[in-house]
Amino acid sequence: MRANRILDTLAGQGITRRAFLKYCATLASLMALPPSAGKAFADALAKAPRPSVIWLPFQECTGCTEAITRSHSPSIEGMLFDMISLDYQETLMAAAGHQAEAALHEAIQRNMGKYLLIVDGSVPLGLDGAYSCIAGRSNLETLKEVAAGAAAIVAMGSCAAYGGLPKANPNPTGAVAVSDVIKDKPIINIPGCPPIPVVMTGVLAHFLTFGGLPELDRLGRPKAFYGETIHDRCYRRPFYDQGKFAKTFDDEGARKGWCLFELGCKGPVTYNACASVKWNDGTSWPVESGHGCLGCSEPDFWDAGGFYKALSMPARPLKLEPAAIAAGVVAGAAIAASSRSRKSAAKAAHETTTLADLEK
Amino acid sequence: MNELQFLTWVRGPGLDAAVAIFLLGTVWRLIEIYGLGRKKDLAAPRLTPGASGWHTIVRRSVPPEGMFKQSPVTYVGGYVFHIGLAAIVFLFAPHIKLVEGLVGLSWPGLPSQIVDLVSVVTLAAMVVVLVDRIKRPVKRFLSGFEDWFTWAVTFLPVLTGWLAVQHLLLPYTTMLALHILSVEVLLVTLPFTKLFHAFTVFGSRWYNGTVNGHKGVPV
Amino acid sequence: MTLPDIPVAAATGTLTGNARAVLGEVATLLDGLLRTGEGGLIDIRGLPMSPADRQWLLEQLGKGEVEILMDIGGRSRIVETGLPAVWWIEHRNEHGVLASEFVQVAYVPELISAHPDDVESGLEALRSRISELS
Amino acid sequence: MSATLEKGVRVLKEVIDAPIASYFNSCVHCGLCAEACLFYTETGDPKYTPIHKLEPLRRVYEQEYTWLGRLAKAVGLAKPVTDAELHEWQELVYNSCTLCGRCSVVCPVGNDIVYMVRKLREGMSASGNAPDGIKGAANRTVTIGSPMGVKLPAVKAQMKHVEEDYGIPIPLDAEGAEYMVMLSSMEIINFPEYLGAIAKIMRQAGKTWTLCSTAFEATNAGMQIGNSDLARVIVSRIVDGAERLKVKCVISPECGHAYTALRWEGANLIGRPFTFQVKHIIEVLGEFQEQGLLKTEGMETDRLTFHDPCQLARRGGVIQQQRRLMKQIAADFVEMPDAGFMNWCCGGGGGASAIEEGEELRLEAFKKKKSQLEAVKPDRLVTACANCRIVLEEGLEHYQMDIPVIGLTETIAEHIPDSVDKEGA
Repeated sequence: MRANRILDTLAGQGITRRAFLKYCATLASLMALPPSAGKAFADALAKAPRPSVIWLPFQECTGCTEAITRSHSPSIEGMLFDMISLDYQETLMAAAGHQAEAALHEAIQRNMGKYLLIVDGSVPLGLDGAYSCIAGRSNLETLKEVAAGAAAIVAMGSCAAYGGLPKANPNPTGAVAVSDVIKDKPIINIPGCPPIPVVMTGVLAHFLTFGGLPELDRLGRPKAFYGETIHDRCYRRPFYDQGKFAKTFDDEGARKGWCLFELGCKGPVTYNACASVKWNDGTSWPVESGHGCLGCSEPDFWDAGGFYKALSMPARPLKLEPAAIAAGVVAGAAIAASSRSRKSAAKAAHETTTLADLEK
Repeated sequence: MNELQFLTWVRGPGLDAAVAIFLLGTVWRLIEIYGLGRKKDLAAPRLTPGASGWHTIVRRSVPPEGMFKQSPVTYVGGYVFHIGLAAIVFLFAPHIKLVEGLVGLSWPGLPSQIVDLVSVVTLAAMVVVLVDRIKRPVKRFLSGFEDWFTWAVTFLPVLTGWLAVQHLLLPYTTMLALHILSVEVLLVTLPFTKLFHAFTVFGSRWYNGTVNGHKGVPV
Repeated sequence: MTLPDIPVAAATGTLTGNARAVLGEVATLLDGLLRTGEGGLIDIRGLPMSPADRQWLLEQLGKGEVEILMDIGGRSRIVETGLPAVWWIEHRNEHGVLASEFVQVAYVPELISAHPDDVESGLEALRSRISELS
Repeated sequence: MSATLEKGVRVLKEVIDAPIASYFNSCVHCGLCAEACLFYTETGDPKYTPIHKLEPLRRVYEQEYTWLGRLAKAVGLAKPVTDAELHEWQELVYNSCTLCGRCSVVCPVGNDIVYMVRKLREGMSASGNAPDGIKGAANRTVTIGSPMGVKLPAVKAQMKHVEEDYGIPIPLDAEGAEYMVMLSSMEIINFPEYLGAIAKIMRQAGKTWTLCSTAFEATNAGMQIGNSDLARVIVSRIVDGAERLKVKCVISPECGHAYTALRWEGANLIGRPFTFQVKHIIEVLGEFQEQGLLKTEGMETDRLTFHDPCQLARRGGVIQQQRRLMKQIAADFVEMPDAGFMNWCCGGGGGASAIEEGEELRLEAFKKKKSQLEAVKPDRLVTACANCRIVLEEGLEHYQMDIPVIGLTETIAEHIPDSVDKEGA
């Protein structure tokens, strides 16, 4: 697969200019860019060459890959694979064993300094990285080697972006995020468990159109998709504002589609685009299906106090209180006893005041 | 520490510690204060309807005759921000949820738009009473570090809570965490400053009402 | 069983006032179109609108004379509203799910007009066909 | 720490109790007590804010009876109470406080501020920081028997005059009488008509009564100076006298603090409940009126208003009786603004009138009374406290207001018919 113009590749697959324009308009809408950006995408992408992409899976569950490939063509996310030259992806490529390793090294050599590296999965540092090895090499070694020649890195999914489920307390493998290992390359985090496929497409489109990374937030996430909370975009938000909450998953409120805040929805603190982009070709998304947001695009979401606890509830049961009350009683009783004995002492020492005592 | 970890900390260990210190301090201070005891009043009581500690606890919430016009700002500002605080603390759905999470009690709340409005009014009233404290000679004369400090400690939870709900200034997660943190500072501070009047006001009114009620004076 | 069969659904909600704002925006764009010839595009899904808002907006805009259907990677529908030069555009994917939705203010939506490059290759194809026929 | 200061602080440690602890912890520095205090409203000086007058007491409380205060004291962060400070506070605790109790009824958190001033005076007096004027009065009360130095012979002379003027015998040491009537030395020296009025009223009501040779003086400078030991000495004389004569009820004269000392503090000073009742003369008159034992003829026709003595009304709970009595004898009775429960002090209660150096401030504070009077423009001012009466007269004279001040009891007595036969005494 030689790199050539994206539009030509698409035309070769029967995708017309109008279909492409429609795709770009939709993409711009999803990225919350001004509607006019759709045309800018189309103009730029039509001329851009297809970039080489190397995709490395580390300590992961393949859920991210599944999410993207299951939403494959003919949906717009599927066009991702038409826009890029995917030179290495273990799950998808036909090659195996030494052949696959050879393909990887060939891709690195050929596109040195220009290819895009996509990583899914966290990097285990425990036991010198022995928890996850491919071809006899630890993920850590592979990452360092491949990252060295990359133009930019996309950390795909919460594991690559933050350390993910493997990093959950007590983090037995010493899992870390890509950004904890690689410090000298631009890194885009696309967290989510799994991430929304179109975010990947949007980032690629941006990379190809504007030749750089999109605007990122403090956690390295594209603001276009992670700029607002689930809560802000949630169609159930009016119920929150009216104070109408489902109290259990099968009560009247749940049937009426009221706000799931009290059932532990993490929408208010979760930055992601689920509420507007939805899942499964725009079919539905967690809150629409009746379950609160888990907050999967936020760091350490599994250790954030329980999925079914309202955000305003304590993250863990209070433990110190009985001891505190007991200590308060003891401290109070001690000072009260001391005060009373001081008072008694003052009384015992009382000298009846006489007229003479009125003078100094 | 990222925002969510910060939030999880203030919802977890931070809350635990703050509530523990609050309870410890409250129990200790209540025993410290009321453990001092008082002498029985040996004078023959005069019984008058309406003259008792309990009556005074209620009645003292209303300005005595002629006092309102002496300092309307103190009264109006005081009413608005105390009632506002009570409404925000006890009638905002997430707060009710917190109480339910802690002790299992729950009750109906107010729509968030109303709580929102109440918050703005409360903040405004608190600013007014602060300005009054700065400008009015008696209040300024009486005020020390503790007065300014406790004002800030009370103001910040309302401000951060409102900012968080309105998504202003900082990301919601950070603002929510700051809000909870500011409440924890308030909890820790309360038993050891003049904010403790939240508890002792009842004791003080009761004592005043009882001492004077013994004389048959409904104060 | 399909999704609508599941008896869990949010109420369609009430009017938020956002649809009203869209009407104002349309008026501004129409005014611009008359004065400068340049219209504009409003991304409906980019606005926080309830289903009731959307319905209300559709009713306010009304129905015009032109309806264009395109089969390009899923069905697309371009409908002229009751207001000339105001178009309602729906893009669906191949499953028929709504992918994006716009209100466009233009004399003719640009998606409909052919691109010079395509016209050129079409002309080339026509010429070669003519030469083959002769 | 000097011996006297040490003694003062020790006395404060004795008197600090749970209410005081609760009060200090409740204060939010709202400043409303200042608005209730005539020394602040008339001078505008924030140092007269009532709660500020308690600063030394607050610090002793914190440093002695709270953990944090004791900690601060141990590490040297707490400011100790000094002799110089107590001396400076004399003006705030005595000169500018009449124990009128207005602050106590307006405090929104319910602090009984006057209760605390009374306690602080215990420490002030024990440490020698009471004003000379009250010290002198206390000295005379304890050694001679009355603050103005009145002795029994003077009383007897007064009795004789009254018996001659009114033709009614004045009983002395009549055992088993229903009422034992007390006097204040002001009444013995300045207002002798009070004794005559009592005689007429008792005769009409058909009640037995007596004076007591060992306890005729009701005022208690020990309470004013704030010293329970001295107050106890003085109140014990009355208790002994009443118990010796086996009377049912002791009548406090038209004197506010004498009533408080006897009615509310007395039993607590001697440490046991009284075996007799204590009533203010206005209360007794009120009862007579209710029972139909008080018949008057004629009405005062000029405009009268009534000044409620603080210790009688706000601090004593006698508020309606004087109004009903006024209406019985006055055709044109008007109320001043804030009259009754919220009445403003004359400015000389709680011993303040005995402090010479406080006179200027007292006259300044009198402006409040002046404005109250100007609002209703009475021809005469009626009250039921000899001390109020003196202070009012001084103030009125200073501001050149020509309003005579009279006592309620004798004004009523003037309307009691002289005929003995009808009453059948």
